[in-house]
Amino acid sequence: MRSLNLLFALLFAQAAPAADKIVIGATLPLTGSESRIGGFYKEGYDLAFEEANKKGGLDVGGKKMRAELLLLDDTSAQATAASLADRLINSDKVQFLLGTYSSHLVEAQSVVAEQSGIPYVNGGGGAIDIYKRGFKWLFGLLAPVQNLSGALMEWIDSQEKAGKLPKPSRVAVLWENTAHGKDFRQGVQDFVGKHRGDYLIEVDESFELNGKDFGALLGKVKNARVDLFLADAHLPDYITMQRQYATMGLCHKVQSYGARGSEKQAAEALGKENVKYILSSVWWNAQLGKAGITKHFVDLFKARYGRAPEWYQAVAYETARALFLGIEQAGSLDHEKVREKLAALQVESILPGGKLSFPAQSGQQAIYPFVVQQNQPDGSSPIVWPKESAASPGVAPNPDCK
Amino acid sequence: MTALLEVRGVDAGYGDVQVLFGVSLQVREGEIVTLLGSNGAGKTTTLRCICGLISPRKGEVLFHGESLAAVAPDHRAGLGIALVPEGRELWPQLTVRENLELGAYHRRARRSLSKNLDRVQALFPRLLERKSQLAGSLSGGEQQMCAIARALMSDPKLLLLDEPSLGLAPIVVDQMFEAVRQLHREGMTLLLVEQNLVAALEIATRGYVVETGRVRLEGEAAALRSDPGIRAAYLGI
Amino acid sequence: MSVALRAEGLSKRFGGLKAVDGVKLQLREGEILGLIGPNGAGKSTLFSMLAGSLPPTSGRFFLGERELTGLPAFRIARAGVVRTHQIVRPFAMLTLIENVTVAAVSCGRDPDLGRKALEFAGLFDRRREFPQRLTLAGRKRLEMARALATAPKVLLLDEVVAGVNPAEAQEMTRLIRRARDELGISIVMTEHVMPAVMSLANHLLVLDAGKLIAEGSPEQIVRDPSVIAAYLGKAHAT
Amino acid sequence: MIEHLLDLTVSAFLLAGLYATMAYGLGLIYGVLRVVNLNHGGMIMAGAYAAWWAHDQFGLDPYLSIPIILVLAFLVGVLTYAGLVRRLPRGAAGGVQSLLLLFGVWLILRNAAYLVFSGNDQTVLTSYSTKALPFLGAQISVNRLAVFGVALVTLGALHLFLTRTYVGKAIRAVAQNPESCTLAGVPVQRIYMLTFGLGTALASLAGALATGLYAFNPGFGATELLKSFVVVVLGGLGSVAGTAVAALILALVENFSILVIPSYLTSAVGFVLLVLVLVLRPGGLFGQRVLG
Amino acid sequence: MKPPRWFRWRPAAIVLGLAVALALLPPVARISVYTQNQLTLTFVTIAAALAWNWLGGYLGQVSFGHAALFGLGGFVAARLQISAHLPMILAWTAGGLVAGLYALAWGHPTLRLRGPYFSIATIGVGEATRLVCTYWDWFTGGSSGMSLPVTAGLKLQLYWYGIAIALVGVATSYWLRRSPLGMALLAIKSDVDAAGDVGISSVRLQDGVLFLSGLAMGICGAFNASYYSFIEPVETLGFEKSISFVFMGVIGGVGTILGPALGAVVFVLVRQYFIASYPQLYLGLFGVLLVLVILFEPLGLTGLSLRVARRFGYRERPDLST
Repeated sequence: MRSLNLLFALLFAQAAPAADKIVIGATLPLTGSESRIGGFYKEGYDLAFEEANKKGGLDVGGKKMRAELLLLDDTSAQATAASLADRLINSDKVQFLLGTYSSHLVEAQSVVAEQSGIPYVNGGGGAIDIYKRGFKWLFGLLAPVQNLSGALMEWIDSQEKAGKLPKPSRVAVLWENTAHGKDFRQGVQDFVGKHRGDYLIEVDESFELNGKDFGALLGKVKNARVDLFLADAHLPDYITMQRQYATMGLCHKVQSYGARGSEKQAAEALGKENVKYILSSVWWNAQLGKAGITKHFVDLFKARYGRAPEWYQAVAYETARALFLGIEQAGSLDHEKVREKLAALQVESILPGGKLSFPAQSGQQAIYPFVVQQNQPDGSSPIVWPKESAASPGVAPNPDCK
Repeated sequence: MTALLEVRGVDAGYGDVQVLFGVSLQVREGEIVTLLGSNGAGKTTTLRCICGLISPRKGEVLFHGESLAAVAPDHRAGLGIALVPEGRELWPQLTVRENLELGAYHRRARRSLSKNLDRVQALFPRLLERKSQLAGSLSGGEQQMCAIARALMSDPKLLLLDEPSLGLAPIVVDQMFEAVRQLHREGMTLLLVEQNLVAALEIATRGYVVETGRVRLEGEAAALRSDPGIRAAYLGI
Repeated sequence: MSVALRAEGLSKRFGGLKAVDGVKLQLREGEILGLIGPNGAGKSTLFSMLAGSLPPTSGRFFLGERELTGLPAFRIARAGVVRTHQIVRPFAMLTLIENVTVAAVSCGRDPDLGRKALEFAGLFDRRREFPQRLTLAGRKRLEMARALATAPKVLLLDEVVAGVNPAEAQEMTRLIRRARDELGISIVMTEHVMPAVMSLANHLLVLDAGKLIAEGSPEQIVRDPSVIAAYLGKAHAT
Repeated sequence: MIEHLLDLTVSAFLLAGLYATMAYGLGLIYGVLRVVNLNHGGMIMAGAYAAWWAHDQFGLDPYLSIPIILVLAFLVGVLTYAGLVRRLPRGAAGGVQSLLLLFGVWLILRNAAYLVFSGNDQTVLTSYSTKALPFLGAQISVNRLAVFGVALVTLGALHLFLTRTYVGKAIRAVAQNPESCTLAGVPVQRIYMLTFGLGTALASLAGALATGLYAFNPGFGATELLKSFVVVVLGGLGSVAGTAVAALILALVENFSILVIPSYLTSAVGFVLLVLVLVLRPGGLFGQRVLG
Repeated sequence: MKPPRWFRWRPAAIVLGLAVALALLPPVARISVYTQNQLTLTFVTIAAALAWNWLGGYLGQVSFGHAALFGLGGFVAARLQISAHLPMILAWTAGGLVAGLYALAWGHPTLRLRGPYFSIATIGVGEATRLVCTYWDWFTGGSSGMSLPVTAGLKLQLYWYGIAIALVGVATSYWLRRSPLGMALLAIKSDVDAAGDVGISSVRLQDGVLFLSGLAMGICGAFNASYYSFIEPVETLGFEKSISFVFMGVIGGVGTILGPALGAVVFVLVRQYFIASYPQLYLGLFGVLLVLVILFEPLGLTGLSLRVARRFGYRERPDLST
């Protein structure tokens, strides 16, 4: 029934790809609740594609081919993300897929790529569950969120060893009940498990994404008289919670909101004095761009957008670049060949640690150190960990606490 | 003498059920007219037509000789038509006083609020005692008094009473009729729908008997009282 | 003659109000029992109790030897006591034939009984129409047909004659009489239209303010002074 | 521990103020019109955006923009009634219809907010956003106190309006028996319109107040609507005292449940309460007492 | 063997013919995989919309919480496949049964509520279910969800299963409406008390329909989990999911036999189109549709098409659509 196909084609499809270009599909939350971050990823993707095409395109077996991004809006809905991936692969006939943002979307979308046998490189899914399924076609550029809290704990541990924090330190872990939050908590628990006697988890509670009132939860934290306040939250919850935190007069020796904390938007919404000394642990930071390709990326980004990149853009840029490298190394558009090259990829990277690979033992999820930043009273957020990248030793305990 | 109220050949009903078939009646100033008939004959429907709660399909209702067709139901109280509906229909969660105050909602009545308040309290002294009680907590008789008082608060020229003695103890019924008589003495014009045929014909000036939506009998109360047709209509003998 | 429906001391209180107060009732098989009384006397409440839609505050009632007190409405209907409603309540979303068939089937009777009931009520020709298209009299007949479709032993007719024109009222009266004489159904009926009750009922009960004030044959009842007082009202006491 | 309990109690009281404001309009509209205003959530969101926009554009303090927002929202409510709700069939059938119709309006409003303001989370930062006052050893947020104060004043004013003015009494009377009102000369349609406007204005007030406490986006209002349902069902329709007590019960239950169940499930408590009350006391915890 | 009274040859032939034609599409017409997948989703959505309609349309009890049943069925089936390695179809059945029982558990007491009260209660049930399931990590995998094994060729298989499920949904819809049972349901919807007075046991019938609706909803949810090879609670059990069933029912025609199926088709197609082209508009569009339907055409698209058909002289049988 060709007419049915035609109907669907009319409704949804675009022109078939020409032979001299590579069409790469992707979805991002461009509208809806995650649209801001989706926009950041788009900036990173766009930059990588522009850069590649400025050189005349990708070098595929000696032939220059332009890379074209076919980007759709998944509105941060899981079923939509999966359906659109299906559409990109089976109707728009894209040759490769880049991933969307946030773990549960990546988890749903990667199934479609796996079933269709098409390389799927994502920079938006950090939950390790995604990579435990033994998928062949899935590559993840976000290091596990466990390592995020792990890096945080390492810095804390260095402070405790230096005698700046009590031993044992009493810990409150508050995590948003999402894949991200669960992994964050796991990271803390793993670390505490390995350092018995140094840390005591006194509060371990989850909360709902976009939960409105944290009064009772923070009351519980207050009542538990902990030293370390470790939370993992999305931006709105971070702002709401930190506001209540400040008005309740809470103060802890160390405070963190996971990957959040240094955003300009948060500082604006909360006031600079209310985000002082908050630690955040992220996949990337513009301060890393002192030399080499990292500096190149930061300069390029600044020239294009007129501001410094955050980790979202960097990861997105690097995700697209990784796929490009895979294609160029394969010298072909053949899915299987590109997949093999991606699996064996070993390249210099803008990511912390300077290297990128998708090791088989982690289910093709990239592993690299996180960078921990800390907000300072002057509004800056220097890197405090790992030591080799640190611009400042960091401050602990919070000197403002009485 | 023109009639205060005239119902002229009215057809009316609910949905596709026609209840009234060309009902005509007149109430002249200062009269008590009673509307008699068995259940379902169309008495209440006639009253609802007069108040505008339903609109006639044919015929018209005239008040002071002018047609009410274009007058919205909530404006008829302002003209001086007040209905005491069957089953009282008070606002149970409002106090007696609030019920009375709201009875005087339209502008003309609001101006003479305190005067009317005194008047109804003189008529039903019991309501004064129950002033701040919720209307829903009153006894049946008190509720009926409250309903009549509420209607009087709108300073009506014509008072329509729908089954005021329904479900009341005999002694309260007596009080009720006494109050009606008192109102009549004060010059009020009344249209009374009543089950208690004997009592109704005793106080009324004239009466109409309706059967299945049509006026069957009409005449002076005294004449009706002795008319055997009434007893037949009611008891089937 | 044996007793079809029997009630003892049936009472219903609503808050402080005794709507029905200790009513004793006996319906003999194949007879029509008229239940009369002024507005608000408690007739409809009594019906609702007998039909199971209102639980009695006290008292019991029986169909033959079987006690029905406390059963839900649908069980009482299936047992063979079915009511009609003063304000007709047809199933608006069903055609006439469906209205009656559903009643027959729900009581475990042959669906064909529905068709017969419709024929009996003279509505068979209009079976595919919806109840809204009928006149009030038509809907009253439908109400009765629907009750008859359940093959009841006892029919409770709540004001089936009131509110229709005289010709229709006569038709209705004829229908009720046929239900008793041809189908052998025992009937309790309340009615405001006196000629109808007087001509139909074998026996009359008079209710006033929830209490039974008189009973007897129609001839006895119309001569009973307490009935006349309740009905036409006493003279105003002045 | 005692300090903790005190903290929980105090914060529950403060929260209850917002809950009551949020819920009152919903109960009022249902009590008088028998219409479930699902667009309540939409108007909460709209109120939040209005306060945010005024602050963002003109630096107007959210508490100062409340009067303007109230007036605008009132007009929106009046238009919604006149343009849409009035066309619905009255009575039981209208109940579900109104639910769906106003849900449609909410979706349109939400979509409009996405188009105009994008899906980004917004917050309002004022000089006192994080200020707090000491109270019995606890810290009380100035904002929360202000919200509580506005809520008290609003509920008090509503109570006076409904019990002392002619129009207020008419609103209560219409809720109990509209036909009697017509007979007494009360313009029932106009009362309906007024009530709908009032309820809508209250929803937007709750939204404007919430900007001081929470970050929000176009999806804001859904949780708030559900909590409003809980309060309305607990407290009866449109009773000021009932609403206040119900809001307090909900806030206390939510706050104190953290002592016995995981924090994540505390918001489920409200929903379970909602269903239980509906099933066990269909008239609401405080009965069907309508307005007063 | 005589077919039951409710059975009609013509609609049965049309529906069956359509099903056979659709089943032959992938091998014969070689439709694209994408088209095939969209059709699969449409089939299961049709079945779910019809199942919602049994309660919302046939009984007039509009549920805003059917995602709870859809999701629960999905989770039970997924959990059984992952942990107990139950075969897919068996797991679906189990998911459906659990969802049906769960529907009875909350529906039996709440069905006594009428009109908006029932709807409000279902919102509460839906949200509470979502929160509890998200919390129950061991059962649902928590907010990160669960992945089912990805098997080759499953999607084509699911295409045919989807047709079968939609077919059963359509047949059940006809049966529930056209059999004596359907008359009883309509009688209950018309007037619960009067229905009791002629011997209709409304409680038992309502419970039965509720169970059926839950069962079908659960199976659809289980199917959905298999289709995506993934299930997580936040969206599967979310309010928006519940709302989508209401949309399909209302837009297609609440209470009509096949209206919700039409609504489902429109929903899937329109949503798919809008989300790809104007993702920011589709919510508002459904809002507008909802308002228009409620105000002008209570029977939705079905009512509209009947109106158009009447314009062209078609006389529908009086019992076709109510």
